[in-house]
Amino acid sequence: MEEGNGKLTDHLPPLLRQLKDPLGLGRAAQSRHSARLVPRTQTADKVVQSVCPYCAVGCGQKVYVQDGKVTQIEGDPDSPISRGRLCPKGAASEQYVNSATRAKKVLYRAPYATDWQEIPLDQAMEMITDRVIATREKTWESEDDEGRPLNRTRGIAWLGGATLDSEENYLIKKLFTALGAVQIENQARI
Amino acid sequence: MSSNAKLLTLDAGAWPDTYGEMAKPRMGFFTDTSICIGCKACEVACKEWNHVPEDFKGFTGKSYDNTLHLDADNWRHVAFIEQRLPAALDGDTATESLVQIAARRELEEDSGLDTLQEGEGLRWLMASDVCKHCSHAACLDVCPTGALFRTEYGTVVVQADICNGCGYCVPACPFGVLSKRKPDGRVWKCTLCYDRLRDDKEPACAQACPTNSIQYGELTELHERAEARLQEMQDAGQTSARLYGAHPDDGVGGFGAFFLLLDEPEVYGLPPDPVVTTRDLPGIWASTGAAAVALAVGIAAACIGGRR
Amino acid sequence: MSTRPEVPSATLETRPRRNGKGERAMVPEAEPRSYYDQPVIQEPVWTWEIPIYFFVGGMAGASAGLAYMAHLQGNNELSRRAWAISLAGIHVSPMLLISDLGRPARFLNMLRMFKITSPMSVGSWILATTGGAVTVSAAHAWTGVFPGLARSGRLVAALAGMPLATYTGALIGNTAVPAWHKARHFLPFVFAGGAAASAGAAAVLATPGKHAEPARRLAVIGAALEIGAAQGMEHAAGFEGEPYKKGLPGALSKLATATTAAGAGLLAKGGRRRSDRTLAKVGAGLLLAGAFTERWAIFRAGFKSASEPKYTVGPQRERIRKGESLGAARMPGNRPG
Amino acid sequence: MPGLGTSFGRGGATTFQQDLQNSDVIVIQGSNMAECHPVGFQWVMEAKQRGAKVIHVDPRFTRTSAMADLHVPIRAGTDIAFLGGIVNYIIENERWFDEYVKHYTNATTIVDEGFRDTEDLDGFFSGWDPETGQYDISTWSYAGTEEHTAGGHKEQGAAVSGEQAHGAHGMKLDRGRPPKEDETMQHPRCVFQILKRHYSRYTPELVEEVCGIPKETFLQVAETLCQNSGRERTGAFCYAVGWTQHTVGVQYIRTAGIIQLLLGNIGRPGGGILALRGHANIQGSTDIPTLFNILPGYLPMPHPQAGPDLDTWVGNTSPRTGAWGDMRNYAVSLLKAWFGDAATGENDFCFGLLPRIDADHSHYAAINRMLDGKCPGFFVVGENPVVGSANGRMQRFALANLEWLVVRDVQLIETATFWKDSREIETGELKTEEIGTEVFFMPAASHTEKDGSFTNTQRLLQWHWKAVEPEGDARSELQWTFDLGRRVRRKLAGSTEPRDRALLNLTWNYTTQGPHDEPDAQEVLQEIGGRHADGSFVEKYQDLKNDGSTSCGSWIHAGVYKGGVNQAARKKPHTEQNWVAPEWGWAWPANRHIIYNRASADPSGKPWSERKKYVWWDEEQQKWTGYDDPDFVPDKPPDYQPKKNDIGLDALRGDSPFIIQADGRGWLYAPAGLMDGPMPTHYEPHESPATNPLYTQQQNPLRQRFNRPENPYNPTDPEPGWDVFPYVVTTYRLTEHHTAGGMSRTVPILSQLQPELFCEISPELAAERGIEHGDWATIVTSRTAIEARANVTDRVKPLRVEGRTIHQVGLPYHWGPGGIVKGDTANDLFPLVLDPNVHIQEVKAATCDILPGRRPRGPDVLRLVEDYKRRAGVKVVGE
Repeated sequence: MEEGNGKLTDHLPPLLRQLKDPLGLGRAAQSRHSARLVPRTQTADKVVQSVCPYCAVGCGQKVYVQDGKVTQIEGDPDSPISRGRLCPKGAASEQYVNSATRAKKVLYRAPYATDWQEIPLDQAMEMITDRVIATREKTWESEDDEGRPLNRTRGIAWLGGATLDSEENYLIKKLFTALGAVQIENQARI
Repeated sequence: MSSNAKLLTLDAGAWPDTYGEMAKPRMGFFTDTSICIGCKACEVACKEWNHVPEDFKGFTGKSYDNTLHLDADNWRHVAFIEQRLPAALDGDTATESLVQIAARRELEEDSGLDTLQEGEGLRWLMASDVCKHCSHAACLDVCPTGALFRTEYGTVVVQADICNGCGYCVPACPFGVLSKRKPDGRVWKCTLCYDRLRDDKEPACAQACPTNSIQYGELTELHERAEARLQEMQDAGQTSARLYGAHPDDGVGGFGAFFLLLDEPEVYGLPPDPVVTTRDLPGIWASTGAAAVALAVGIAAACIGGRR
Repeated sequence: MSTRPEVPSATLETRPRRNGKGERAMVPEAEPRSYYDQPVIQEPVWTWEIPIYFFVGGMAGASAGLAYMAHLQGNNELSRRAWAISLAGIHVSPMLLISDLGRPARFLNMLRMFKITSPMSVGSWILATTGGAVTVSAAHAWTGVFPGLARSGRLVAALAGMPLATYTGALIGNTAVPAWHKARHFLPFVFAGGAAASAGAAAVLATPGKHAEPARRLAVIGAALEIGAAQGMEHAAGFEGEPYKKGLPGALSKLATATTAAGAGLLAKGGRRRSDRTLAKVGAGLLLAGAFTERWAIFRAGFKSASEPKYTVGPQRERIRKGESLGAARMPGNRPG
Repeated sequence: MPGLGTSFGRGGATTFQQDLQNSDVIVIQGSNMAECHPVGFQWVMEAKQRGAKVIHVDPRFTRTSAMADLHVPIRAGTDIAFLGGIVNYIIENERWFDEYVKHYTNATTIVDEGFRDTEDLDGFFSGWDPETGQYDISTWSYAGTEEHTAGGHKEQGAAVSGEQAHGAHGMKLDRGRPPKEDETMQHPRCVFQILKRHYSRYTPELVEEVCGIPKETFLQVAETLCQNSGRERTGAFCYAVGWTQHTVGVQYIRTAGIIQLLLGNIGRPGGGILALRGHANIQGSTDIPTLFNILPGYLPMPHPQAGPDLDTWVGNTSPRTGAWGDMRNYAVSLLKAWFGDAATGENDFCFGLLPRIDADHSHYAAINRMLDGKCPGFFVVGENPVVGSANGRMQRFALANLEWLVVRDVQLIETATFWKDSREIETGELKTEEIGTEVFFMPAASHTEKDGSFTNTQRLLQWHWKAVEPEGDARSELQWTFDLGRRVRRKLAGSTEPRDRALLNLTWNYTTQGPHDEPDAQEVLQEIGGRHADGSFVEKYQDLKNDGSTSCGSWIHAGVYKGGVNQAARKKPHTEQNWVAPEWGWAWPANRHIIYNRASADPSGKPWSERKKYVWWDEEQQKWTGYDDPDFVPDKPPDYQPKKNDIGLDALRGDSPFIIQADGRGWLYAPAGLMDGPMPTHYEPHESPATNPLYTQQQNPLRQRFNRPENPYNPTDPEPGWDVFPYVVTTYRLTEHHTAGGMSRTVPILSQLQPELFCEISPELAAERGIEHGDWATIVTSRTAIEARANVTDRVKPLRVEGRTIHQVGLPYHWGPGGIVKGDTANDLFPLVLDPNVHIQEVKAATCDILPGRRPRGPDVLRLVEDYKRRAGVKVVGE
């Protein structure tokens, strides 16, 4: 395309270019912007290979990034499973990650409160940590009525979605098992 | 009408002639509706890539179609048609005996081409519609500003930096593809992902299509593929299949984006015999000129007549 | 499996129309098939400015011609007034057109190219030309400035004025709107007639009677042409012409014909005798109203025609059935599909 | 899924999506594949264009049916009758793959003489204990194996699940062979004959009566399956939650397993059973579970009855033979990964520190404890139970009864906002000012904002790289969990409490990176993949030791980091490798794409046919070879015979493809591992408009019920009042939305495509109830009433069942009070009643009534439901 842009004729007004395109249906009508058009995927800062977060087909995705923002997500033609194709949900991934309604701040609702309040992330983590420790202590079961060890609490339940990474599930199972919290469940059942 | 023919060839001349060595092979779509699963990935991928705004129509009750028609905010549209079928699935074979039909069904199933639920006499047609990128495009012809033009790929594109929203292309299109976007004021339609083509990338809809119902490529090659597919289905006894827009002798000189349909075009909301309105333009200009002369004569008569 | 139970009409929505039944009827259907009755083509997006422009622009064009002829005949009273009317119309027109644009600031793009395939492009150049020429001519007629320019200006204005009055017929005739496209050969004549009638009528209203004779005759001639062409059009448009006869557009067009006829009648008998002059002015008013209403009727008929799939599909399917066209869908062996 | 686990050994799809292109027939049942897995469906279309027949068995005519050669409308909840009919057809017409069945399945095994079938006991197997409502399964065992075939199983009650009961617990077999066999399959107590008797009444006529499927249509399906199986041809089954979400869900899958074993379709190209998971990492979150009853790699969670120490536990929960024979290696390696140096041979590798389970601790059990005020704290992470779980009203009451709730998600979902926008606020049952629950909402990172791996529906781990940093307070679960762990450990540092020992011994020092102190996800994957003492990475699970010299977070993932390479992150284009594409990601186990693939060769190791060759024995090289990694000991010859006292894989013969099973065979009959029977039996759904024509026992006797006021059940035929709820209601998903909607109702483009909740009903039902297409309809159960737009369509057909017409109502369940497009929640209609093996709720078949018009507002809706309950005489225990 580029060498084309250099052409003198491209800089003439369309009316004059019509000398070579009498009906003015083709190149004479092309605007300068159109002549220089390139896809944003070509000008992206980087592209990373990813996997669709929706169903478990596991379609390959290519995520294009410009100025620290995701600008396009499309199918990865290299994937042997999806061969570059995506369903409507996968194709909407960019809107999903850039959603205007996406939550960005920690919210806290006090008991009996009628509305949210924003609190700092660190404070929230501290509060949660305290509640985990207190609830665990309060509801600990060291052994069953036959005196056999239980080492557990049923005062804390955990329910996870199946869109978490395996590495995340691993740390969660590891931590909560060590905490003695046995009521660990996920979407796989539901 | 030789003058029309001349006009049309000139029209076609916009591509490749005006691009000289910069001309590319003519690119297009072949949409094989017999393998469309109606997932609407094409609609979404298109909106994502081209930043086409949402367009809420609510629950329309028209099968699974909540988009209804192509327009400025919907450049791909998937039609859904639920049909109860008589024993014979198309009119011209309506005289078949049940035995003949059963035999044909067997043939179809073995060939793996069957997409019909004869057992229940029910079929659910799905088809992804798009701008046809006509060989003789009325929108392109009537655009006064040159916002619409034929690209080096032979496709028809609206240039947003030129369009002034005069709206002439809207009623000119025999398929009702273009419309004005409010409050933007300009008209919009499928560009066949003009920018992606510049980087040898498939248009967004074609790349997304899970079953490859939307096929992108050089038009000549797509035509061969489509003919083969049609023959395949014909041999398999699936006689309702037909190609739509694959013939250069139709009213718009053939489509750059053509289809394989399983019923008459109007069932999908498509015109059965679309004609580029400018095919009749020479005649129209003649009448216009004649009318102008008539007006002049009338004025002259009115004035000169007074002398007597 | 071939017979279907009777189902409530509610279910019909879930499958496309076919005499309300799913089966393929064996006889050609009265109602063409469609996709849930969705229109096939888009309704035009033009708003109220456009029919007004058709009227004003036509009047301006015809007035330029009238002014030129009157000038040649030394009827300066009439000529000067006709130039003024033309001037007014020729300057209102672009305002109307610009206000209809989606991006008014870009109105100059109308002259970015010259496209013979686009009546609107051609029309824009005609309007621009006429505009300039009429301005010069009118200015000279009233103030006597630049006589040299005006000499050629008058001719140009008169020549460009004629197509200015008729190209709008080509403009809408050159669309996929069935009612308009089918009427393409008549529309320019209807508009020419309307232009003549309104130009004449306007001049009659503006000009002292003894000088207004040519205008009066022009108005009558125009009215005759307008009515005749409109009748011919409605006849020739056949099925696609239905919207001209039915509904609001139909009513408007009948009203237009009546008004125009009445106006023409009054003008025809009015005139020479001083006492008839008021009648003549009433007639002129009626003619203006009629010419405007006719434009409006034709404009609305186009919308109606676009909004119903039967007007688009019916005639096309008929062409195929009659073997006049193969259509765009082909079964193997190039059989129409 | 235990349905797969107990039949073949592993709880994962036996094949991979691309392999569907090799199928000669594909039966899609309990799945709407084209709509819910459109991109995977391309492989069905590939097969179709190669001439394969595609059959879709589903209550509704869906976008999948539109592409199928044959759509078979079925009454929701009757799949076992249909599939059992196919089993019967295969046996009656002698269509089974004899050589495959004799060598590769347990058809020849002779079963304990104490065993009695449901055919003998009117709907019960032997061992039924009405007191406990459980089976004592000792009589189900192979004849001649020790009494407690199932280890501690019989006391474990509802706690045991298929995964936990992996393989036959403690089954002691010498040379991996059952003590008593009959090669001729004629012995009356051999599995084959038992199977034959069990299904003899599942005739085409019965199928027609129960499922509403015309005899001819059924025979067409059965015959098509048989025609397309054998040496030259193969067929595949695809299923999803349309099979699992029933009170007999596991047994649905078992029945398909039996069919595929009889037809010789497991372990072969174009064959198999493909479980279609609905979420990016469902498979992964079962393999490396966030589930109460298993540890990574399907190791069972310790149970008091399973023994106090490591060895007793291993002895009680694993066989000596087959891959599970080495369970101690896997367990010790896991404990080393978790407790590092603190885990030593002396202290039993900290086994004693692990918490014990002794009941059902699943989500629904926990919900009940919340309602009883016994569970004050709840974490909900990337999940929206008030929309996605059965009986949403009960879910919301539970949340309102918590002390604290932590919700992590990318959007402010209904589970986080229940205290102000739930329907119970509208009805006045809950008042915001009276809800004491403290709620923390924490924004989460999306898949583009973190490194990590998803395990897709075919056991394939695929790595996704971080593209951008999460904004604001948004964090990945990896970062959040690590941070929470650090904080808790800091606060408890120095504690001498025994209960804190596990926590303080935990290896919890991952290197962090980036602005948010993100742990390195690859480092976690390395821990999962396994290391030798010297820190080098293990190659395969056979490398794992039981002396603490290896550590491995999940034995089935052993080798995922072999050679120091992140195998899951391999992205070699498919165009540059063979069709199996072994260099794209990494499939557990050992990057095998079709598992049990030794069965793709005949007993002597030769391919069954040229057309279906996949893995075979190479005489020259004396090793197994082929297109895929052999799921077998690489150099074990086909004629290998184990020696006495061999254990583990050595104890299995050279013609035993199912190497996870104690006997190396595919299980037509499951002597252990399932709560509700060794063979699938047709039971009606918990709520049904039809009676069970086979047995007096109407429903699965072990189905898990929750009798409490919040969870009333509709009467079921033949109980009086059942006809107040005369219609079948079933839920499903649409292509345009995702599960509970958190990831789709918040996306404008998707919301536009399917903006409103609708119900799909037949024209006949619409006429019967006076409902107009496009208008509103109200669906009522004894739980609640919801409103939906009526989508009246021929795609839903009335069925003739037991001489009556049965209407079905279809409901997509994506909507809730939040998001861009809002609507009532379909799951609110359904009761809590679960499959006993996996505690999955039955939301694919219940009963309802449907009325024209919108539902009443506010408290009036309660009155409507009360009126229905009164008319139906709904009894609620505990009220």
